[in-house]
Amino acid sequence: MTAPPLDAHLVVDRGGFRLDVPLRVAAGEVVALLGPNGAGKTTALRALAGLQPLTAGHVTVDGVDLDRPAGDRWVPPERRRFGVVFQDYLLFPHLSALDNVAFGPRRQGLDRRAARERAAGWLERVGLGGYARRRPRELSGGQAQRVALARALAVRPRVLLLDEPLAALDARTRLETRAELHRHLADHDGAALLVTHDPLDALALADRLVIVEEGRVVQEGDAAAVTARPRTDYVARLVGLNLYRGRADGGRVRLSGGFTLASTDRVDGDAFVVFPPAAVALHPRRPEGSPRNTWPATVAGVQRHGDNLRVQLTGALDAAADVTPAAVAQLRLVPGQQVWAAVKASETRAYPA
Amino acid sequence: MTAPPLDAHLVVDRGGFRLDVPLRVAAGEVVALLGPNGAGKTTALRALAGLQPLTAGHVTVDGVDLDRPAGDRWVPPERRRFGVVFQDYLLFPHLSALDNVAFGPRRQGLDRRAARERAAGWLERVGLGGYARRRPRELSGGQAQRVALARALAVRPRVLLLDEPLAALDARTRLETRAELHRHLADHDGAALLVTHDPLDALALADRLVIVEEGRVVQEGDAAAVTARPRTDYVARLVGLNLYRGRADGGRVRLSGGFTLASTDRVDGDAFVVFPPAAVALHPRRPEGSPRNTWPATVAGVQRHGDNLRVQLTGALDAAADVTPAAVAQLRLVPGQQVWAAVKASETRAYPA
Amino acid sequence: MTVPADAPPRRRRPGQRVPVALAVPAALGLLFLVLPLIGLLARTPWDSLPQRLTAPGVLTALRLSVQSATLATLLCLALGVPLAWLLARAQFPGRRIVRALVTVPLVLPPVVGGLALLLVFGRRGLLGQWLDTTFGVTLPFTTTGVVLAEAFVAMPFLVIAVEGALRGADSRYEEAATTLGAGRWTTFTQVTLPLIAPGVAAGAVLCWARALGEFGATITFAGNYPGRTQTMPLAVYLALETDLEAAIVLSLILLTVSVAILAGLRDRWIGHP
Amino acid sequence: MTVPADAPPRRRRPGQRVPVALAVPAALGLLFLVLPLIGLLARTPWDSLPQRLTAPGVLTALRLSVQSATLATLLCLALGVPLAWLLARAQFPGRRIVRALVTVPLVLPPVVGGLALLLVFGRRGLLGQWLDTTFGVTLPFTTTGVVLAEAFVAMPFLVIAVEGALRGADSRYEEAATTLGAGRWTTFTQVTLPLIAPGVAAGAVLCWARALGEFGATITFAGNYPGRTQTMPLAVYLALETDLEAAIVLSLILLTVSVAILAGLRDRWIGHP
Amino acid sequence: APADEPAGRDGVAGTVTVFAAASLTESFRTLGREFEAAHPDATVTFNHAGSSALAAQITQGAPADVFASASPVNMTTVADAGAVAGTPYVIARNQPVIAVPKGNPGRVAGLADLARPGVKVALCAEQVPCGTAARTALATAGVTLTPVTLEQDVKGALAKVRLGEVDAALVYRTDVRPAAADVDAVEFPEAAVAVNDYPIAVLTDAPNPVAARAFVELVRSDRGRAVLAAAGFQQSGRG
Ligand SMILES: Nc1ncnc2c1ncn2[C@@H]1O[C@H](COP(=O)(O)OP(=O)(O)OP(=O)(O)O)[C@@H](O)[C@H]1O
Ligand SMILES: Nc1ncnc2c1ncn2[C@@H]1O[C@H](COP(=O)(O)OP(=O)(O)OP(=O)(O)O)[C@@H](O)[C@H]1O
Ligand SMILES: [Mg+2]
Ligand SMILES: [Mg+2]
Repeated sequence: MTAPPLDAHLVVDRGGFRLDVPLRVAAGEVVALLGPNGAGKTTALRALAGLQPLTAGHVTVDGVDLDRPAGDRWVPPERRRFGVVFQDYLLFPHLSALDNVAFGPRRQGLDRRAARERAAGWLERVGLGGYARRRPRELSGGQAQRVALARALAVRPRVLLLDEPLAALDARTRLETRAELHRHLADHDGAALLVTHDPLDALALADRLVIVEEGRVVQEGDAAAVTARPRTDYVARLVGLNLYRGRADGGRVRLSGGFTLASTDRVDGDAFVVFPPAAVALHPRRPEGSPRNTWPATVAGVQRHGDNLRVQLTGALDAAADVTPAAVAQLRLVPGQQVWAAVKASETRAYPA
Repeated sequence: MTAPPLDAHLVVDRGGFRLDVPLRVAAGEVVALLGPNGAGKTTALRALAGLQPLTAGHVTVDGVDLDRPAGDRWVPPERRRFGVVFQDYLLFPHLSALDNVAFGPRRQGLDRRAARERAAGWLERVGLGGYARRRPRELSGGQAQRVALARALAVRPRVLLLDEPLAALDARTRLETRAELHRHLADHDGAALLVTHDPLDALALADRLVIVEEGRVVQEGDAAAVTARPRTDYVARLVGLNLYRGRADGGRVRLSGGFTLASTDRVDGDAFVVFPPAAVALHPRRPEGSPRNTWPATVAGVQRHGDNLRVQLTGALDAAADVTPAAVAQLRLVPGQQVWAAVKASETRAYPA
Repeated sequence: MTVPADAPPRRRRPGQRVPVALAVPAALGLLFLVLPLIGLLARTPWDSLPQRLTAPGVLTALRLSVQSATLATLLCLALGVPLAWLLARAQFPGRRIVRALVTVPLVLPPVVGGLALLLVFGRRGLLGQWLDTTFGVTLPFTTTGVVLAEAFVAMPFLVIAVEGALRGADSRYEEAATTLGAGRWTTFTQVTLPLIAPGVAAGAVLCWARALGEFGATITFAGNYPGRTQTMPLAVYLALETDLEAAIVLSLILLTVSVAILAGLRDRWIGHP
Repeated sequence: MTVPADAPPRRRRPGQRVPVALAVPAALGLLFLVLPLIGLLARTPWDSLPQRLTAPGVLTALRLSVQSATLATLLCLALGVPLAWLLARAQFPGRRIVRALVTVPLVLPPVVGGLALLLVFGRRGLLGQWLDTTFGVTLPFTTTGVVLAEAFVAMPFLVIAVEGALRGADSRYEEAATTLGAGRWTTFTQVTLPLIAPGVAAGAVLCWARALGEFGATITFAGNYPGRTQTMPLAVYLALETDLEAAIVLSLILLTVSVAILAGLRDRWIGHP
Repeated sequence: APADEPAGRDGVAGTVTVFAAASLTESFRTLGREFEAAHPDATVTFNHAGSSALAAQITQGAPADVFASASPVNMTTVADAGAVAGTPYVIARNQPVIAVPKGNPGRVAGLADLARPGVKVALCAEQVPCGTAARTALATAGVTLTPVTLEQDVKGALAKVRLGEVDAALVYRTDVRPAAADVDAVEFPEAAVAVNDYPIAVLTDAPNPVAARAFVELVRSDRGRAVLAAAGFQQSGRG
């Protein structure tokens, strides 16, 4: 089979919002669909699953068109073999957790006993062996989400569509469920699309990231490529970098605001510059010495961030800086405080826009 | 007013599950309620809001009993002035986003215009100014969650109950909404309870953490205390530490499995020992030299974790180790691989159980 | 399950494929409801239609029918929706009995229902006597009596339909409303009612139609005075005495008017929730 | 809004406070439905009850009523639920007209409905003629005829109630079912029907009660022959001609039996979703 | 109250409310118009329904002046309740006939033919006057038969003849007349013993007894008899 399991170009018009996303997923590949709220991720999954008809474009699985408005092709959702975890679970309220999971296998022709056995296995795998007889309303949020995941996986779908399948899980369960999902996806020779807001989930599970903003793909590539060279604010935030755009002239990038950043990378023309918040040093006075990039800034806010504190700065350059609690105390970093920020040219990365 | 805004002892029996949680929240205090899935966090919030009658105990706000089965006291939810963000939002499907948010202010006696104005302000604050006229079904998951947050805040409640209010938000919106919430909570002189699975949320927003497991409080205290001395596996995972329990005799703690860990902290009797994954060094052969704790281990799994990789080890001591990608390649850390693990005694912390 | 590769893709638009197992009984059901109408139409003396339409009393009876059925429906809505709410949402002793009592007028033959109304609201009735002597109000043989008789017969339809809708509705939205400071009444009007609007609409349609077609209780309790209590079904009954065709024509007039009203209202009213 | 500190705490248990604005109309509604029953009971000749109960024919009529109403309800469920689904979920041209046609038997005076049935299924009717010559089947004057007449009159109640329930239901669960490989039929039986069970139950109750009380269409289409087509309402109407007390007693018997059946069924059937 | 209205020249004024059997609708409508023409200050209001329903209404205190019943039984019910002023008069009599579909497909010539196998017959139930009449007639003729239906009123039986659903039905002559297009009447000798009386009476609680008496007089007058006869009723001796 040479056709990729999933090849789609999703064009959907939905009351003012337009989605236009090409997607190709290779056999066994897991693609993470990332993007801010309202970017169109759920819409994309719904279009793939056949719950939202395309305006144009196509959905092709293993070379067969499932939806192609131009060619008047349409295969209904129930004949697509797509497994879907919905963002709001949509567990059948009248069925027990077990029967929710057994629903798909039953539809594949298994008898009640066999379907329930398979369902029980899946519940076990997501750590809910003891909750088989509960109704959805008697489950906690995280329990319900795992049942939804088990329900989608139990049909052994050709294409898996996971809409934030781990969002409601606690840290530990999340790790375990992620590992379980990872195992499953590794064996899976179909296509899998994972929507998530958690970069850790994306990095742990996906082979490739597709970033969608306002209905369009803004960046695409493997984790290393995307994390090294973010191209939008959203991606920069996601991977934890300060991102700026400007015109580069060798080692200097002139930003639109007028400030010029020095970098050890040499590029020419339109370029991005990034540096991590940890690379920003804060000083009470203008620092002397090596850092090539220094500017006066005002503290806009301070928040805990892991063991350190993250300071939001405004000024010539809006940036986030990670500093130790000791530094915060010493510099009296309260909102409104004036400081000097410094970043070494060697800590920045510049690349063409 | 000397009585704390919120003083409760929540005892709820719910079909096999029993919640028994004492809670006190001081004026202006934000308490994060943490715990694994199914621990009873949502149940606790529902009991506080009056949606789930207590079996025993009491809910007291500003010294007034709102629910006390023993004293036959009961104040219905609508007279409690509790603002609730539900885990599944429960936006009114027949009202626009604006009218959903205006619902509470209307009930407080504002006329339609004033209520809508206040609601519009709140929608603006959560970044949804342009979505006022949308019905809940026309909103994305993250948008709906922010409307739910705005709806709860718009009533200026005496007690705020937030059930995972940021779970569906993208990284950037999450930061902004968290900041907005932080601002709001800082001005809030009532009590606030925040349920979350995200330690960052908890650390950024809460003054105190209460950890619930299986319906009971297992640990309680400010962020520093909890992160420094976790007392259950759940908490250890949450703060990212390896945790063990055993009997201490000075600087040595004998674990139940038989292994003995050396620590520079001296305790006696039942004790916990913790060390961070980053403190674990992996070697192809038994390391010589300073590390006092060494043991042979088997790699169970490797996952990306930030810039590093997290290796799950089984053996005499189950532990997580954070190593650099270079180390993984060099040591060929694939599941099943035998390695030696080492932790310096000075990197461990021991404290009484 | 079919693998997509095996399945020849079909024409577009979801929502249009109707499974045979549903389409066939649905078509049969429709046929069963419509065939008799065709039978009637085949028998209708179309040439005499205009003069019958303009016959004196027909329009009066029609107007009276529509008015009194509408008033009865409003009365039923005002009393029946709260009753349905009580049955579905409140806990009180004897709820089972109350629910059973609500179904009484459903199974009481309408003429007996009319008789029962006479026994209570008649001039010599339990309450009627008192109403008469105290307020000088008599209900039987008045248009008000027609409305009462119709409401009595039609109310259970509304109550049961609305109660069904309430039980099917998700009560967690109501919980959310109470945490926002809405009392039970506000919750009811602002949240519950809009959520079950389709159910209430269906109940109101049933109630209105039942009231419009009501005959036995009306003629027994309110009598058959042209212009005052003679509704279309009563006129049809009298026409049947002498003139089958006239009765059919009258029925068709009633039918056309009411179906037109219902069709006009429902598509607008029920809408798409 | 009241600050808790101002509010004197009240007695426990939620769910028990019923706002006056709801309780008063609900109580009025209940009273309105129950008072006439009391009037009837006051008029009932209790001493003659035993002998009337055991009078020949009463039990037969009762059994026939319950049986035919039940069969009619089953027929309505089989045809009416798919029809309701079609109206609520499928898109097809002429849906508005179909929906309007469904309400026809609601507003047709039952006697005329019976006539219409005769015009179609009678010996010389459009279809009846063919049925007679081809299969030797005649429907009028048979128990089958009773079931048909009752089903004709009662089906719209079921269809409209179920359609209302379907429109109120969340169709996203149906979407979830299709992604799991359930076709429309399986989705319908496994997901949709269980979700709207309260609505279907309410519709079936209405349908059954309407069929049980059906008089005009039955006597017109199926006639009145004891043991074959004489249902309780027919017996009641005949008794009314000569003996008010007998009619009241018969009505009360019908009432008691059906209310008992409904009360028994509904609490079990509707349950608490 | 109508009784308080000003009296006309002859004292007949105000509203007179007549409760009359449904089968009298057409005849009484004619008579009502004539009554109003004769007494310009008076209005006649009719309440037409089944005689038994009317009887129930009257005994429950309905404000009626005159009651015209389609059978003596219901008049007796009302009289027994003390609601009748004086004695009822019989204003008309109605004779049973065999109604057959146009062309008489069952070839029914008399009562005996009704018992032939294959002939479907509709009778009225014995609780209603036409049922009693049928029973009497059949007993007199010594015919026993099994009808397919026992109708609650004549109209039901007649409708089934009109639609060809039965081959014959025992109904009244007055009923066949307006249906002449679809139905033929077969007279039979035994009908004489099964004639049904229509009594009329002024009621005790009549709000307008003067006008009530005047209306009853009109019905009983020659003019009244003529109108009733035109509708197919047989004459009755006065009293
Ligand atoms: N039925 C609808 N009508 C109009 N607009 C809609 C409708 N449903 C969604 N939208 C809009 O389409 C956009 C994309 O929504 P979608 O649910 O796909 O976002 P998402 O990427 O899944 O976001 P989230 O991360 O918040 O779940 C949003 O701006 C949303 O408001
Ligand atoms: N109606 C019910 N009947 C019986 N058990 C229930 C019911 N509702 C919840 N439970 C159980 O009570 C426990 C606590 O549930 P709760 O929703 O409070 O958990 P939680 O802490 O909010 O979890 P999560 O983080 O997954 O949302 C769970 O084990 C759940 O299965
Ligand atoms: Mg989404
Ligand atoms: Mg929860």
